[in-house]
Amino acid sequence: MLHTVNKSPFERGSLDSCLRLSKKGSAILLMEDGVYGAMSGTTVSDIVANAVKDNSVYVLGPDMKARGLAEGQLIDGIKVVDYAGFVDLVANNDGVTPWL
Amino acid sequence: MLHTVNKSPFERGSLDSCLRLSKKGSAILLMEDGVYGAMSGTTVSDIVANAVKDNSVYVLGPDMKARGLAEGQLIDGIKVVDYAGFVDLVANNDGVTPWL
Amino acid sequence: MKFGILVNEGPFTHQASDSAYQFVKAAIEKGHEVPRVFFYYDGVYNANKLSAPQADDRNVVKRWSDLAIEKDVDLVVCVAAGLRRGIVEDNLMDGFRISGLGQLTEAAMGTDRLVMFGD
Amino acid sequence: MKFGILVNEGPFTHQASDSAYQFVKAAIEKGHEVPRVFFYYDGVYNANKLSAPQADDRNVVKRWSDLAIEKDVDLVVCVAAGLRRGIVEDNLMDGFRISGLGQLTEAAMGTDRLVMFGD
Amino acid sequence: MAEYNFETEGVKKTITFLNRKAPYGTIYALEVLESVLISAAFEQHANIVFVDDGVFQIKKGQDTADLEMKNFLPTYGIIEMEKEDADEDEDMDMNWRIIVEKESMEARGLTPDDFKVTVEVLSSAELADVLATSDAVIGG
Amino acid sequence: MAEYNFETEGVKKTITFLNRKAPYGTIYALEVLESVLISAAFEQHANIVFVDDGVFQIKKGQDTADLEMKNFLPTYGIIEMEKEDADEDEDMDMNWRIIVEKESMEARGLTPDDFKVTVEVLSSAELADVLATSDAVIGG
Repeated sequence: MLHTVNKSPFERGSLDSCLRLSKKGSAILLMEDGVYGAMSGTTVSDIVANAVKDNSVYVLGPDMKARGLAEGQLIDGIKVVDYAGFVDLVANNDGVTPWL
Repeated sequence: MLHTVNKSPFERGSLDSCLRLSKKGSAILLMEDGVYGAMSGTTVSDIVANAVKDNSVYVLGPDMKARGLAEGQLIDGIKVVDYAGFVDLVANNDGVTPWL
Repeated sequence: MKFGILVNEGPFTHQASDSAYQFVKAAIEKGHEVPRVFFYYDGVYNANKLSAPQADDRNVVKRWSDLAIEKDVDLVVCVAAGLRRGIVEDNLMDGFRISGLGQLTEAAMGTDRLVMFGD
Repeated sequence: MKFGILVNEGPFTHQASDSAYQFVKAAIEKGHEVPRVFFYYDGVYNANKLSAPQADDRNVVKRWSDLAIEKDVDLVVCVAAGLRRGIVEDNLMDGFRISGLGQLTEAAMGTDRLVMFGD
Repeated sequence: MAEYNFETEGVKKTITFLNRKAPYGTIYALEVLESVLISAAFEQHANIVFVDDGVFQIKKGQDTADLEMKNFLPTYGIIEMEKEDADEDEDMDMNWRIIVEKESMEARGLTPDDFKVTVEVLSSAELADVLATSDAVIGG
Repeated sequence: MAEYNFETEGVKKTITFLNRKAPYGTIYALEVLESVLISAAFEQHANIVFVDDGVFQIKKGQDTADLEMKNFLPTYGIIEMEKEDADEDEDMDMNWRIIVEKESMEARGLTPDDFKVTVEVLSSAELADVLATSDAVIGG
C-alpha cells in the first residue's frame, strides 16, 4: 500500500495518522505541503527518521524545489521522486491511501 | 483583543498558536470546529483548562449544538454565547485576531 | 458600531460563509451597522448566481443577496480573485458587485472592527 | 495499467488540482491509461469556463480541457456537487461532462488504482 | 473527452471510505455519504471508517437548527440500514463494515454509546490491516 | 446593496497581515500579498507577520518551474522595496514591519539567513504585543 501525505506535519495530524495506521513496510510519499516533513533539523524530524527505519519514505522533488528545500537538507534514507516516480509508486503498490 | 479559533485542536495548531501569541487576559472564542476544544475529558482539555485561568474563554453555542456537544461536558469556566453574544464580544474588545 | 466583514471561503465546503452570515444578521439585529462584506479568495464563489442547492438545504448565495437588498449591505467581490475563479459579471448574483481590493482596505479603515471568516 | 483519478478541490486555492494534472500527464507519458478523472466537492470548479487567470499564471481549467481532448480522458463533474456550487451546463468548459456519482464508483471498480487528490 | 465505458460486470471490490474530518466545519462528511450510498447500487463491499476528527461525524444529538445547516446525521442512519439489509439478505454479496478507530475515539473522550450508529471499534493495528486490504480508498 | 462610501480621509490605521500558511499547498500566501500591496496605496501602517508554517513563505530558493505554478517569492521583494521606500521618504507617514516569530522559525530549523527578505525576529511575547495593538488583523 502506498500512503500519500500532503499536509505539513507542523500544522496537521495527517502524517501522525498515516504512521499510526499504516503497516510496517509501507511506501509513504510526502507531497505538496507534506514535503516539509522530509527536512532534517526540525521538531518533527525524529518522528520521520523513525518512520524511515520501518518504511520506504519518498518525497516529491518538484514540491521540494517549489518550496526552496534542498536535497542536502533531507533526512537520511528518504528518496526523492519526480511525477514519473510517483506514477511508478502507484503502479508498484497494490493501492493508494490518501491522508489529506 | 478578541481571538477567534475555528479549528479543531485535535487536528490543527490554531489553538496552540492563539494561546502562544495572545496576551494574558484576552478573550478567546471557540467557534466552528474549534468548539471541540471546549470539551472536558479529552487529550486537549488540560491545555484549555489552563487557558481559562488566564483568559476569558467563550464557546459558540449554536456550533456546539450542531455537533451534539452538551453544556454539561464543558470545561469549567468556559462561557457559552450565541451569535448575539459573539457580536457583543467583537464590540466590547478593541479588535479581532482570527486564528483560522 | 460599524463592522467590516471579510469572507474568504465559498459556500458549503467550509462553514466560513455560514458563520459570517449569522454574525452579520445578529449584528444588524443588535443595531450595529455592517456597511460592507468583502469576498476574497474562494469567497468569491458566494456570488455565483448559478448555485442551486438541494431543496432541504439553505441557499447561501440567495441568502446573502436577500440580506444585501433588505439591509442595504454592500457586498463586494474581489475582481482579481473572481477573474481567476470565473466569477464575473455574467454569473454575478443580484446584490453583489465586483470591485478592487482597495475596497477591503477601505473597510478596514472606515469601520470600528474588521471581522474575518475563513479556513 | 489503468488509473482512475478523483479531484476534490477547485483550481488555485489548493494544490490538489495541479498535483492531479501533473500526475495524469506523467502517467500517460509512461504509457498508462487514465480513462477518467472525476471532479467532486469543490473539484467541480475546475470545469468553470469563465475562469480567466492572470497572463503570468497557469490556466488550470483550459489545461484540463486540452488534456481531455488531446489524450481522450473522460472528465466527469459530479452533478449534485456541481448544482450546489453553480457548475452546470451553462458554464461548463469543453471537454468536461456532468454526470452522477455512480461514475466515481465505476472508476473505482473499472481501474487498477484509484488515486485521490484533495485537501 | 468522450464518455468512457468501464466493464464493471461481475466486478466486486472493497472500497474504504476514510472519514477524518469533523462535521459542519467542512462539508466533506456530508458529500462522502452520497458516494457511500451510491456504491450500494453497484453492490460493492465497503468499509466506512471513522478516524481522527471523523469520529465526531457520528456523534449523537446533532442539532443544526440554529445554524440553518443541513443535519448530516440522518444519512448515517440510512447507511446503517443499507448495511443491515445487506447483512440479512443471503442473496446479496455485499459486505459493509462501519468502523471507528479506538485511539481516535478515546482521545476525544468518546465511547461507542456516543455514536448514532452501531460501530466496530478497532485498534490502530487492526484498522491498518483493513486499509491494507482495500482495493480503493476514498478519503473525505 | 448600494455601494457604500467610507470616509477614509486622514484615517491612519495599523493593519496586521498574519500569515500562517505554507506556500503552494494553498494560495493564501499569494493572494494576501495583493492585499498588503494595496494597503500601501492608502498609506496605512502594516505589520506583515510570518508565524507557524507562514515562515516558509519567505524561504529563499523557491523554484516552481516543474509545477508550472506562479512563484510567490518575487512579490515579497516588492513588499520589502515598498517598506524601504516608506522608511526613507520623510514625507511619508507609513510604517511597515516585516516580522517573523522566533519560535515558529526555530521549530522549522530556519534562521534569518534562510529568508528572501530582511525580517525582524520577535519572540512570541513580543509578537503578542504587536497583535494586541493592531487596529485590524487579516489572516491568510
